[in-house]
Amino acid sequence: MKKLINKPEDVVTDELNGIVAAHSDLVRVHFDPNFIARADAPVKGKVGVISGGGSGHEPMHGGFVGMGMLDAACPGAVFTSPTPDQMLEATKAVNGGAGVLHIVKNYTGDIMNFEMAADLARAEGIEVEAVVTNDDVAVKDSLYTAGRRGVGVTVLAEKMCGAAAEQKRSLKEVADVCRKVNGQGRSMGMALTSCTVPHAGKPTFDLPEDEMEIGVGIHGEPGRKRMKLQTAAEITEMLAGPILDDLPFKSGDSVLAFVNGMGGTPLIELYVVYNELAKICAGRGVKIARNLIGSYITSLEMAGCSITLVKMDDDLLRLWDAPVKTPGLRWGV
Amino acid sequence: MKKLINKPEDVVTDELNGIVAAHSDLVRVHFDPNFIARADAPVKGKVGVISGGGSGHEPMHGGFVGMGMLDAACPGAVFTSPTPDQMLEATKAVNGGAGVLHIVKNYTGDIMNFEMAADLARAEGIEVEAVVTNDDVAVKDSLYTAGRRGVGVTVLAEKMCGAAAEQKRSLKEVADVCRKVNGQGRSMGMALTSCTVPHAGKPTFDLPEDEMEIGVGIHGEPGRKRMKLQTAAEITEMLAGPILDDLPFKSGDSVLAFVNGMGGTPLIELYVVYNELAKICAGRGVKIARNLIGSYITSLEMAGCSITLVKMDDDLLRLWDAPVKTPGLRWGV
Amino acid sequence: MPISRDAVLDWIKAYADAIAANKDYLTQLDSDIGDADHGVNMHRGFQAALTKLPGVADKDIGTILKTVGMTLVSTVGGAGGPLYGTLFMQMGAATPSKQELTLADWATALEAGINGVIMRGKAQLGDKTMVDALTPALAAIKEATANSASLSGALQQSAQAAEQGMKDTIPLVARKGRASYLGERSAGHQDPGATSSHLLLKTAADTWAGAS
Amino acid sequence: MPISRDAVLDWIKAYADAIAANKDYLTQLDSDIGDADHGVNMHRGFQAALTKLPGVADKDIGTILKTVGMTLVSTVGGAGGPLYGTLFMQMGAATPSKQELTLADWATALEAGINGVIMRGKAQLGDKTMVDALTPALAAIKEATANSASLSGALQQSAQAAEQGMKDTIPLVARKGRASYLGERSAGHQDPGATSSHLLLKTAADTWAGAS
Ligand SMILES: Nc1ncnc2c1ncn2[C@@H]1O[C@H](COP(=O)(O)OP(=O)(O)O)[C@@H](O)[C@H]1O
Ligand SMILES: Nc1ncnc2c1ncn2[C@@H]1O[C@H](COP(=O)(O)OP(=O)(O)O)[C@@H](O)[C@H]1O
Ligand SMILES: [Mg+2]
Ligand SMILES: [Mg+2]
Ligand SMILES: [Mg+2]
Ligand SMILES: [Mg+2]
Repeated sequence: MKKLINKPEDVVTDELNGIVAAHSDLVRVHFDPNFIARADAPVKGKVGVISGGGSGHEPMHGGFVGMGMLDAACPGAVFTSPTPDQMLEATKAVNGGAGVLHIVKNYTGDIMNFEMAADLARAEGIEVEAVVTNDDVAVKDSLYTAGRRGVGVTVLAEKMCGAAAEQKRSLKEVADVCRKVNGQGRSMGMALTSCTVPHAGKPTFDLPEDEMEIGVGIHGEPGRKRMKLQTAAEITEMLAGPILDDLPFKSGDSVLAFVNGMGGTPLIELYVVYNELAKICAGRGVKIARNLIGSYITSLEMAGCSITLVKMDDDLLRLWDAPVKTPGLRWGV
Repeated sequence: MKKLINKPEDVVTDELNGIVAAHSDLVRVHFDPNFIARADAPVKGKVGVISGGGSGHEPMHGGFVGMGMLDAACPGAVFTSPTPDQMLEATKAVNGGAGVLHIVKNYTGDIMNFEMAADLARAEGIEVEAVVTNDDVAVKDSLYTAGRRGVGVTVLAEKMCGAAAEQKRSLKEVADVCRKVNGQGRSMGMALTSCTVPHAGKPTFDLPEDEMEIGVGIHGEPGRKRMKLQTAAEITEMLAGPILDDLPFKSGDSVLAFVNGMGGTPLIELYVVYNELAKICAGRGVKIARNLIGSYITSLEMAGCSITLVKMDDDLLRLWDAPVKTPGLRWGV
Repeated sequence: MPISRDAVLDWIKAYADAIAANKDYLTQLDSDIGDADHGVNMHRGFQAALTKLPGVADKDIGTILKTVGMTLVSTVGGAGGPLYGTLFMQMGAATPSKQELTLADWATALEAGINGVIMRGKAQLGDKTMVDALTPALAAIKEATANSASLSGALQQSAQAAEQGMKDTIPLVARKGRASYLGERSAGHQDPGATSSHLLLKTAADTWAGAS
Repeated sequence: MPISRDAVLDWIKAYADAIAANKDYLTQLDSDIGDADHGVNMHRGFQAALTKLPGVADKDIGTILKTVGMTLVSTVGGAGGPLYGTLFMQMGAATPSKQELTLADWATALEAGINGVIMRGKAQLGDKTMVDALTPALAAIKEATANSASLSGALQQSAQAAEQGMKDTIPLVARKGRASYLGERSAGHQDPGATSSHLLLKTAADTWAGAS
């Protein structure tokens, strides 16, 4: 295992201390239970927007705490959803009197832990709404299974919900933005290599030098199928095709296109993929109105990428363009 | 070789087309000879700031073209400095009448190609100054060798020179900012893994699972020495110690601290390193006034990191804080 | 001799040891069809629970079990935290003020715990989860009770049923939890949660072998 | 029979072929002590040069060599581009209007080219660069001329001297170019630029074996 870490059991604490050292102008880190909150939380009269999940996906979620995005984020152990007490304390810390939105990625653990936290927060008199993101088209959706995973859409929803909350929209309205982004967003990912969970010490799966996994999530879990390595054009088609067909995205639609690196993929490759994606969208008459290219929702050092498309309307475009000031995403200010 | 590419010979063109597709609001890409220029170049009366180098270091330099940073960047083939005609054409394209600064990393190839370009540009009546960055303390400096490599300082110099140029400072003044940043900046890097040059098809060097290279540059070249893998604390000390001693940075100094990922290193590890760096600086009484944490000057998919420290003064702090709007670095606007 | 409070404490300690010994094994199983953390997660939770035991060692069994459950909820995270947390909290709720457990008490506690797990996780038998080990274990205890088996005999049979249930998860295609994302590719692997649940019942049978 | 213009064209084509055949070898050498691109860079440049040859095939040798040099400058990049570009441009500048080259012409051209390389790159003999192959090759030609050797014999000797110079780079610690960053670790490896320079002179000797 090759990592820039001290001890596997200290990774998350060391990282959080790094955030304290680097970003005390923007955020405040609370330890035990662990959460990262805006330096100025709670913002009076504003809906608090929080999320959380296992660590290992940086900058998500902690890197998105700040003006115009999240009010707090709860990091769990690596790839392990955080515990209810983390979300409960974060919820209390960011409640400015207008209620708190929980953005929850659809994983059994995240759902259950966030549910317990919401119950506890409501018992303390805080209004809480939870919206679950489940945008991964690699997973067959069904009432009888755990359903689709929440992946790339989460980042985009956090941005747009954060902007809506800054506008002092109500809890229901901010939650509606989240539901809309999730409802109009689809993602799919692939891996060139596995990643290594620090505690496990060895790669979660082995992938021969000429093979790749299509349809992976963000936890180093194997994907839907393994196949021979292909060109960027073919890979992009394998990801974008199912995404475009699923919603479906139609000619004339205006989209936010997000090409995401898994943590070990350099930017040059993401631009190669974006180039293919732009061609595919153009071929279907889908207009890319905005884009985001970079490693924002990662799987430790996994090499690979994911694509997310969200169908945009004027309100969403304005929310996307609104100022944001976080360690991981910043513009307009 | 596992990469998201089509053909090795098409990587740079595909990437540039990706930039066209993604960032036409910010930049314009010229092909044959290849360069990326600000959409609004030339800016009348402003010094043009350009740089260039081999590809494979993204977002440097192309990702730093835009308001407040570079006016143009010339991408060569992967790890191969660009040719004089690229820099000549870029120089002409960004010359707003106040002259053009060439920021050149100290590599034999870059120096010679930029020199030829400067000669040609001057022959066409354009005032050109070239400043060479050479901040890598891993390389023993000497009059009789190629000298130190230009690495992390280059990114920071491009930002601060770009800001100085926006203020309409003269060519000499902008060049002075570059000389100051380079003179007060030092860097050192390390690798956990090699990278693979697309054309070569296999890793430039082999590194056993329990070893690392200390003192690497940004071209996948082996470093000064190979040793057993150590903890983040030990590695950070091995990089920061020589940097701090070299200038030397003294108690009371105010610095910009830059922890850079080599392309295959996830953000969580960079924060672990930053945490160690902050402790080391605090221990020496060196105050970190600003920081930059992320993968900004990379070696394809190499895993590893580099550290850069620049001693700051009030003018440099203002230049660092000034607005910048590029695909790779953005704030204040 | 029914199961004493000290025997309950011993069981929890023995289970913490069993988890420690099987940490890498459970994580390996979770690598194959999950995210490689089940052993690490359970270990973190039960090590935390161990530190809480001295504070409740003189309390009733219900309090002890609830304390373990709450500790798991606040230290494990993932799916395992709420599920094992709920299992223990509900077992505790079903054994208020108890200083010892008869076979019937234990069956009641286990049933309450399993119902809690099913309420929380909504898994059914055959979904390839810990429920596939727990449910047969409960059925075996009930059957043993109906057949007037001894306490230790009933525990033995429930452990065996859990083991069978655990092994029966191998060919299943997962419908709940992270393994479900793999679809057909989840078949051929033993579920990590069913494995840790089997260990729980096996440890009970071993620790309480002298009970009757 | 001196070296005709067509023989010069043949030499450039043969060298482009030699580079193509040795592309991976040169890149491998550059992996060991550089950045793994020397073969690829040279190949890109000489393939580009080939496309320029038809346009100058009826021009004098000086024009042909200058055209190759300018093409290398604008297509190779890296250290190799300006260095090999300068080598050819200076060789061209030293052979204006020539339709054929005598041994003396060739020695003059080579000397001008090498001086250009040294002016540009500031490397000295023993710095572990292409200069270590070129300089002995020129010395050998001069010596052969002094000894009234035949043209083909002189070319042969210069190729051999270049080969020896190339091999002699192996134990050297690099002081110029990318390999210098490695310090002592650069010793024990053959310099890629010296290798491509040896190929250049070997191709000349082979292509012009019939000249006298
Ligand atoms: N909905 C569910 N109901 C019951 N058990 C479940 C459910 N989802 C997952 N599990 C169990 O949890 C185990 C995984 O636990 P763990 O690895 O700790 O959590 P995570 O899946 O969040 O990483 C699975 O092996 C399975 O037995
Ligand atoms: N200053 C110099 N003078 C002469 N030759 C040099 C000099 N620097 C480098 N070289 C030659 O260039 C070769 C490397 O060329 P190449 O790999 O194409 O360029 P780069 O080093 O920019 O990647 C070296 O092997 C060496 O022979
Ligand atoms: Mg997990
Ligand atoms: Mg090179
Ligand atoms: Mg797991
Ligand atoms: Mg090279």
